[in-house]
Amino acid sequence: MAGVTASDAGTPIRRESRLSWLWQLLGDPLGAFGLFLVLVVVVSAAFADVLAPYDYKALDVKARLGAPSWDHLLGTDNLGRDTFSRILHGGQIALYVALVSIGASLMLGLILGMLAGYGPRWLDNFLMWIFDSVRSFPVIMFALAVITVVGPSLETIIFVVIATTTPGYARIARASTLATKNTEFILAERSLGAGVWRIMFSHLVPNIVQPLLILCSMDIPVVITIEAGLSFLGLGVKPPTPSWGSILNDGFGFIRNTPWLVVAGGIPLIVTTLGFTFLGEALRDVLDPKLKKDR
Amino acid sequence: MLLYTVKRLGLAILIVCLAMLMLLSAIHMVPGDPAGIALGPRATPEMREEFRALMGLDRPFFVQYFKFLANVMAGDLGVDVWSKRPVSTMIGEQLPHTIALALVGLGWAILLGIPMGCFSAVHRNSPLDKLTAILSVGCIAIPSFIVSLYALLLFAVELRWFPAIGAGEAGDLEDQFVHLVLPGLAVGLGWVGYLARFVRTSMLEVMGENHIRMARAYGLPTRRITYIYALKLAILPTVALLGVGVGSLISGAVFAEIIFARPGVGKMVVDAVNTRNYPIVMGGVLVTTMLFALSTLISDLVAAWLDPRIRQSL
Amino acid sequence: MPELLKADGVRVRFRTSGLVNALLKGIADPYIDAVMRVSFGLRQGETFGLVGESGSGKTTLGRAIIGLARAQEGSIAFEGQELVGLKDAQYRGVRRNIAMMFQDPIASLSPRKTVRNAIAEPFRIHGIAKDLGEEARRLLRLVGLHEGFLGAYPHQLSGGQARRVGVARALALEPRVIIADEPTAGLDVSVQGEILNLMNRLQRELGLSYLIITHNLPVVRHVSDRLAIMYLGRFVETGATKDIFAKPAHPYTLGLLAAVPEPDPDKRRDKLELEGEIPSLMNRPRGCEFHTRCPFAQAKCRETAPEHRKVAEGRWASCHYPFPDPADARPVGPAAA
Amino acid sequence: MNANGGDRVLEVRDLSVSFRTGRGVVRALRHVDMAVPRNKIVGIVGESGCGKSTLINSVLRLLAANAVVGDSSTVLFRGDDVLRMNDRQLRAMRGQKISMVFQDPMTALNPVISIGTQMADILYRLDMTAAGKRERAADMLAQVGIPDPMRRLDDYPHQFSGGMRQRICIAMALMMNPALLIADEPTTALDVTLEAQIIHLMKDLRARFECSMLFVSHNLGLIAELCDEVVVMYAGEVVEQGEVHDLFHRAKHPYTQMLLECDPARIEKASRALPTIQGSVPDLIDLPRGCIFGPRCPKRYEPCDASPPGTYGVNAIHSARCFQVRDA
Repeated sequence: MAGVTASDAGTPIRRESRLSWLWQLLGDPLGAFGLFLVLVVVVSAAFADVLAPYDYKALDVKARLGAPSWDHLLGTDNLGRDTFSRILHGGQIALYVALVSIGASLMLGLILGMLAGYGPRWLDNFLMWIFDSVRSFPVIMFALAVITVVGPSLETIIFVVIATTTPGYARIARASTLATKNTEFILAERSLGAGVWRIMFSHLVPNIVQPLLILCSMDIPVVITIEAGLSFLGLGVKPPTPSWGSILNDGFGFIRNTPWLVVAGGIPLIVTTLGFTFLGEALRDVLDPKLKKDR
Repeated sequence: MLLYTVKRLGLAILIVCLAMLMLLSAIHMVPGDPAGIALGPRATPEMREEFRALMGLDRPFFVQYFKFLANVMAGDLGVDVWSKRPVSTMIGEQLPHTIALALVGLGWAILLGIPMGCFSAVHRNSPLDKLTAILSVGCIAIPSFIVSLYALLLFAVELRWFPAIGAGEAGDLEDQFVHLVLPGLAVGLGWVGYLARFVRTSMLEVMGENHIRMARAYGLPTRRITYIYALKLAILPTVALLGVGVGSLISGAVFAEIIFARPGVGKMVVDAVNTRNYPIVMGGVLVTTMLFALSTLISDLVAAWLDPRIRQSL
Repeated sequence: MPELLKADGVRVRFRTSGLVNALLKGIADPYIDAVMRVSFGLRQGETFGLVGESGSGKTTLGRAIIGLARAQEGSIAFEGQELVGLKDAQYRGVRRNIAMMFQDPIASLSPRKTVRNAIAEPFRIHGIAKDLGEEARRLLRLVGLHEGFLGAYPHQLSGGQARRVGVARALALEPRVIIADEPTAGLDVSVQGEILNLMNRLQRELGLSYLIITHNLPVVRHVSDRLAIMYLGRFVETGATKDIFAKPAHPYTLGLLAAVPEPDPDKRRDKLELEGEIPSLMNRPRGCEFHTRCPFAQAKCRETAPEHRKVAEGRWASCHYPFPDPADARPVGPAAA
Repeated sequence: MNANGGDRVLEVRDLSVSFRTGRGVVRALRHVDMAVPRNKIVGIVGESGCGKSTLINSVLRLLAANAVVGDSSTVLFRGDDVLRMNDRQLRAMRGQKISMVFQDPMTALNPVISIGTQMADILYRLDMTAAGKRERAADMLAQVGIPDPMRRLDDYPHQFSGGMRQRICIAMALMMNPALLIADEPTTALDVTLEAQIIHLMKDLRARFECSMLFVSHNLGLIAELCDEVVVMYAGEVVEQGEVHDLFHRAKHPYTQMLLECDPARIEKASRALPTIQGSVPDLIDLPRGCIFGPRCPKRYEPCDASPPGTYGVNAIHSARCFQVRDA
């Protein structure tokens, strides 16, 4: 048939590399620095058993409250345990809590948020009411109330974190769902006869999950802070399991005479939270097209 | 505006009611004797009996709930399990310290954060903007209790610029204020960074809008464009955010009160958790939650009032 | 000729505010009528144009036909099968026969799916097992795009290319009717012609019927056989395209045609036909809803609403005083020149 | 004062603008020459990507940060080069001597500042009392057909409809009695009956305010309706310009001819086979060697592929960038 090939049909297609975002990330000094810190933390936690010079439980009363030295890089605590070894193992706890609870919050928040955004109006109102109520507790206060009832433990912390962070994810998922569900491509899908589940999982999720993933990377330091904070109050993981918070708690009592315990206990927290936050900020700048132009 | 106020107020009340329901049902959700759970293993059978009567645990749950609601409304939060003092009185003694701490923290955040954000947005991509970005992201990232601990270590223990512990002499406002500077900064630092980032982003967003281009095309002075045309719009989400800030400041206050050995609701609640004093925990959590709800309500209403699009809708 | 698609007294209402809001504001009726009891028929192989300004309800009517908006009253029948009141699952079969093209060519493609997946999507939805790659290539050829586009993402396409992909996807299930919402929106004049020619060729080859929703009068004059002019959710005039352009019966049609500027500097207008703005759907005028802007309005127009009645062979208008005869109507638009 | 400064409000000479992007340098405007004579309305017409917006942004110096303006380019506004003005001079020019009406009236007004304040702010340079400024603003609103203007000054933009907002924008543009008004597709976002009203208003105001206008549109009908002179742009170049009747009836450049042919509003008889322009707009990063329109031109012959054509005069007020005009 004559004239089948259209005039504007021949424009070459621009192809973009799928990994271009990674290069952009590494090109951002702060992003690269954040990634480096995160890698340091993750590797040291993963290989804590190999890297730790001492058993983190081993008591050595003679060497208690020792200053940093070649034997004990970061000194020892009031029971003579090696602080460096305890910090390495503390990293495992911190990352474990962060991964488990954020993974669960992400899934739960995504599902509840999509239900609120795509479902009937009453369900939306009801879910939003619950989210707002949970969010109206200051996090630490909520944690304290729960701990009073069920007692301090790792599981309690994970529960508290899931309960307090899920509404954040759900709200973002809901907002993106609301913004997406009346776009033309979703209407086009519906006009083709696609069912609710197909629209939700094949078309909504890929388009709304990105801001949630960015939020995840921003939330990891927040969760690690909550865990360490509760352990600092003596309401987190039970001794002798090391946590960065409990190391700080141990050191707090001796802050006037042997401050290095507090200093050493704080460093891994600062490194981790800075690393994840820088990485998260850089990721958001790279991935969020709305903010891209502002760079 | 009236319609909006009524709706927003109704929502705030509903939220607080639901929060109370969650709090009360917490001790019922865990299997076992609620009194035993609330008071811990150290409690004697008499004490448990007394606690049950006190909380009305023998009555049906919803009766308890509405009784509880009624009591709260009348200002009755129950009594301390151990000392038998009314919880409301105890909180009344501690609350001003916590509020003062949160306000000083918020003050730091507003005083430093908003100008920092504006500056960054105006001088976008300059070296100083990048420096502010690193500083503010750093402020957000570092946990407030680490800031408290290091601040205590540096300024109070090593440099001795500020007093280390306590709230200062009662009645001596200057002394009390001096005692607030360090904890206030520790509590507010994260929010300094957060506000700076937030203001920068919303300013940049507004600066990219069409009406700002139009104001430029009309040759209005840059200052007027930035501080009236752009800021008036960019400040709206910031104002709404400030209320949410109070919640996280209260959380931060818990640590600051313990680290700087200050009186306050946070310290009281943590002590109560350790002694399994459930009425105090519940009262403390409830009051801070209400405080949080109130602050978000106020900031939402102020933001709405500043926005003619909402203000003029009835 | 029998009508393939027949709408009769279709009414679509939307809730404007929540129940609580309505109560607080004291609104008795928190609904608006986006489409107000309209009737028309679409014949096999025909192109029917729905023309109106924004808020006229033309898009809502199109969406009601394909089941994206719910018609509260009236009937929409496809080959005798009633569509109003069908559940979503029951609608699936209908959607193989009626396809829709949306206004924004790029935004109506899922941003994270390639052209190949976008075109294969209808087959997947309806569980039609075919060689999807081969089908996608065939459909692309049909709309004049080469195979290199299969792996492209929507944001890599130009408006015209994305519009072609939209046409290919609409054609996938071999529908009988295509509803095209502003098929030339956002396209340059030179590309616009190509898309219209493509749609025209496909209509001839495949025997399609089109329902074209547009505000573009110069375009609709060339492509549609019959027209309905919409105002505030109602049909104010219906009839054959060439007749309407030659001698509008309704004052609104006249005003609409006169508002289109003519690309000839010798034919400048010195008079304005229509003043004022379209009233809000929340606040419909009494009587004839056009009387607030009608230069010919009389006492009766402010009191009673006119019916959509036959004014000539094949012509209907909602006006108490329609322009009676070709001789009386002033010539407007290029068609009459 | 410049020799031509007397009768030309705006004169663009050899304007070239490029944008540095990740993919390469986009040569958005190349050697553009055009002028707006005093008390005339000049229309710029072209399809998307032809450089209309870049041209007006250059005139107002509102270009994005990655833009590079050619060394030999000048934009003379009443004899002064806009491209070489400092910030103070620019601000003195914008709004006072040149003003602008934007495409989308829904986003062009600040939503949290009242109309009256926004209008009075434009008069900040004048030594007037606040009440005087308000009165002037109300007077302008009345001129553009806003009923009850004094009372409406305290209203906010969301309280006006789209058509009303565009009227307000026009009123703002005329507040300082500018020498040049730039209108960037001012009716694209409006319905056809409102479009007709706004065009009618602009004609009306033109008779009352002595003001030159640069009117940008992709709609040939509006250009024919309103303009005295027309500039046709294609892919960053001015391909043809001339007096409006001359250009519409005796177009010389093949692109202009085809553009006019394509317009469905100009095709007298209803037709299902509409004319089109073969091929597509060239990539502005990688330009063809010869004439920019060459690859799509049905009348192409040898000279077209070798080098880009210059601008050749058809008559005193009509010129085209085409070898056929030279060879004619």
